[in-house]
Amino acid sequence: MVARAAREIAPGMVVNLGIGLPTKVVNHLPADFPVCLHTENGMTGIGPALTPERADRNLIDAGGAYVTPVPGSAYFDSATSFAVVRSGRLDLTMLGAFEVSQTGDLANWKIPGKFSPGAGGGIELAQKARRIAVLTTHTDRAGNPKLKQTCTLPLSASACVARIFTDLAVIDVTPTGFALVEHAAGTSIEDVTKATDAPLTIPDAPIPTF
Amino acid sequence: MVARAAREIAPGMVVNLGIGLPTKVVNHLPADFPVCLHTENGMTGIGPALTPERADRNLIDAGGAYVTPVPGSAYFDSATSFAVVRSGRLDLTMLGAFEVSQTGDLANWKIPGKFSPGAGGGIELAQKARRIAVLTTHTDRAGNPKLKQTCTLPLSASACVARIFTDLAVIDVTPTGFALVEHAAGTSIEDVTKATDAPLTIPDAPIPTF
Amino acid sequence: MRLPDKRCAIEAAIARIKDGATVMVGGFGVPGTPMTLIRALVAHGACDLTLIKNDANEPGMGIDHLLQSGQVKRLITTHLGLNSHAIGLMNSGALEVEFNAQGILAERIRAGGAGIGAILSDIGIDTELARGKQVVEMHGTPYLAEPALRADVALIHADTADPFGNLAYVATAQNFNPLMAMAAPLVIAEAERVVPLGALDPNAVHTPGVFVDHVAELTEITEDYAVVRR
Amino acid sequence: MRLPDKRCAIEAAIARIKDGATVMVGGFGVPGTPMTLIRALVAHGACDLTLIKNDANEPGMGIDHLLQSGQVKRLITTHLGLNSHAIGLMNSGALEVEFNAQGILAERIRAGGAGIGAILSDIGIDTELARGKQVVEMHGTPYLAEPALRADVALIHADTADPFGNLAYVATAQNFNPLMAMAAPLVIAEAERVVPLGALDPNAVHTPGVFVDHVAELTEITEDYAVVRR
Repeated sequence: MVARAAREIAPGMVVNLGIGLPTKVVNHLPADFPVCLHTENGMTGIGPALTPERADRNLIDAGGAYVTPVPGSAYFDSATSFAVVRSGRLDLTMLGAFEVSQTGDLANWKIPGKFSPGAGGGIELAQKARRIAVLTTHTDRAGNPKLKQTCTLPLSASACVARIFTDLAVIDVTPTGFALVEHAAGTSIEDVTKATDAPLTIPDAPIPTF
Repeated sequence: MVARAAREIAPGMVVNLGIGLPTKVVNHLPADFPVCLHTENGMTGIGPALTPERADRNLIDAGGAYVTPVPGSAYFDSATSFAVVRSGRLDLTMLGAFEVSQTGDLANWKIPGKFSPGAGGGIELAQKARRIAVLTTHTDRAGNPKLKQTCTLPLSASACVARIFTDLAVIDVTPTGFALVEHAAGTSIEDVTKATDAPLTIPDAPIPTF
Repeated sequence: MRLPDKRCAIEAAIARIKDGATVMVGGFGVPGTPMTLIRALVAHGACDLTLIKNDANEPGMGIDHLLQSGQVKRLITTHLGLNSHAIGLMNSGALEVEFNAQGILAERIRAGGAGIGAILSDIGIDTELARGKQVVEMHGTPYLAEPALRADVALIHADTADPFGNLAYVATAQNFNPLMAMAAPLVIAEAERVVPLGALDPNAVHTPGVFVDHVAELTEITEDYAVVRR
Repeated sequence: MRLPDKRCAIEAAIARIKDGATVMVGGFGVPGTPMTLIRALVAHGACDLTLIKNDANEPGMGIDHLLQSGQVKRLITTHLGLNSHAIGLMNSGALEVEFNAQGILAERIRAGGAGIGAILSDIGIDTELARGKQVVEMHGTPYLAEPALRADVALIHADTADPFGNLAYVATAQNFNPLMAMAAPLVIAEAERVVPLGALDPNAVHTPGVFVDHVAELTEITEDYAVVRR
């Protein structure tokens, strides 16, 4: 699924990869792929992550991982960093999710009573990137669907998600709800439907696998 | 009067000198005087002005004069430049004036129908510097007083002026109106009173001359 | 991963400017004014333009060429004191002018670049600059709502650029350039020098290339950029 | 004219912080966190503090020392995910926490430094972050009024400084430092290196010294600043 999500990145894009699974997308991009990776703590042009032994103590990404620059990197303050996001210069962000609704609402920052570390930069990424993709397991650890008719958790942003990449499928959020785009090799369409807690439109055409 | 105004600058101050007469104040500061001069177009640490022959084409002050840096100068954008002014980091500004009222209102940017080039940075300097001094001839070219009971021209800012330096006198704006502080050598107190279109408090104590 | 290359011929970049466009132009006096991009915009001929620029340069210089050619309908600015020609056009009604306090123009442009809707400020609240502005009370204090300014295009002059569009300015040629370079969906930068990717210290970048669409190296520093002898 | 010298011993500068003060602290994770100033504030002992910082560092690091010592009453922040100790204090009611969206915290601090009253933003307008915030309608669009944030003191970490207080940061140690360095009437900067006046390129200055009150050279880059091995 991570490799599949990497193909969502078009040449020339400015992309922010959220903490967790999305960060791994970078490992599936060709070495000379023309792309600009952005991180909230004030950098464009992120290169590969580093082990602590080789790390620069002043160079981390927003998740705290030690990273490298690429030729042409730039560093800037936190206000400028979010100016990139809010002013429409971020072409794509890939975020994790607790829940995604069939209208594209995203909940990914708070589970009342259990997990409330603060929203960090997630609200602005979800609300203002030009395209929001979600990268998540199709169900949570207890097997409950994350794709739902409506979100029950506090929202990060409403009607923001365009596409969802899971271990089972690639699903678009359309004006009429979830629509299957691809399914994982070894997973049936029925498996995907069963693991999704909302109607799933299945196109008439053959569904590719990934 | 310019030399007298220069003594208003205390060691360590951050000062903006307006276009015209105030700019000349700098010529009366000792070479090693500890002061930081600010200009609206994005510089702190202004040194002496330069002739065109020796000028750097990229280094002007807000009036368009070519200037030099001093050791420790900094350049910054126009938003940061006015952040200095509005956030209270500008200890003193000296400005020119068309009119000053006895309550400290300042009019120095517009004469309706005759002169309206725009306010530039003057409004913010007049409203937000921690101390506003005016440096002006006591009367206009036609001999009309510039110090008045009320301003007739559009204001730059209300109740902002603390002290006025003219060719005739140094005058403070106090809660009870204009008060004479010093008068020019060769100018009588009566001369000052006559050239001022508002009541002028004369202290009982001897009035120094400059 | 490598960063995209945004080098472009000036004419091709300027050709994207349409009639009726709003165009931000960097510079405060001569320093930082993109003289070559302005000349190209005159040659291109797009008209009914709204310009946003701190000042109107001086007669026969910078954006005065666009005023002379009649391409400008409206000017949002702070001070025209050095351009009697622009003041004449304003007084005759041939040019619509909106004056802003200088730091407020800077903040409105920055707000546009930062993707915020407006700032609340008390600058000019006692003056005629407050006329017609929305007043917002917050914790009992009145403020003027100063709406964010964005443009269709921003024309930028930098000292040094790299092919990704990272920009560095020198001396007082910085001024409005870094703010305007964030506040338009089409940002065109001329640079006195374009250096290879990696040759600009990432800590010395004033405008991250992520905001810039096209970058062109000047082939000549013309007399337009020279010291003015008044 | 020469620029004033603002070099100062850390203890003397920190001694100016009073009980009940609001203190901004730079840094995003370890980079840019003024570890030595924080240690000095712990030693100084001022209490009932309100801290404004992007994050709470990690347990046993940075401002967590101030949480451990009980000097902090309130924390204005964006994310505590890496500090379970801070989350524990919050959940037990021992620490009052105000969460902001990260870029909005940055803009509120910047607004404080820029001397504007508030920004109007639509960030989080559909979420619980909008609760209790003043809504301002402009041209038919609703925005949240996000008031400017200022502090009594800002604690800053820079890479290089000069005696006037001009500061330059490196890599991602920049983050909130340049914003906070404008947003308090008392700004104290620690720097890894203090170079003579004139040795910092005026074009490479990130924070003009005009905003800075005290600058101190670090005598040692302690383990506090080192790469974290989780």
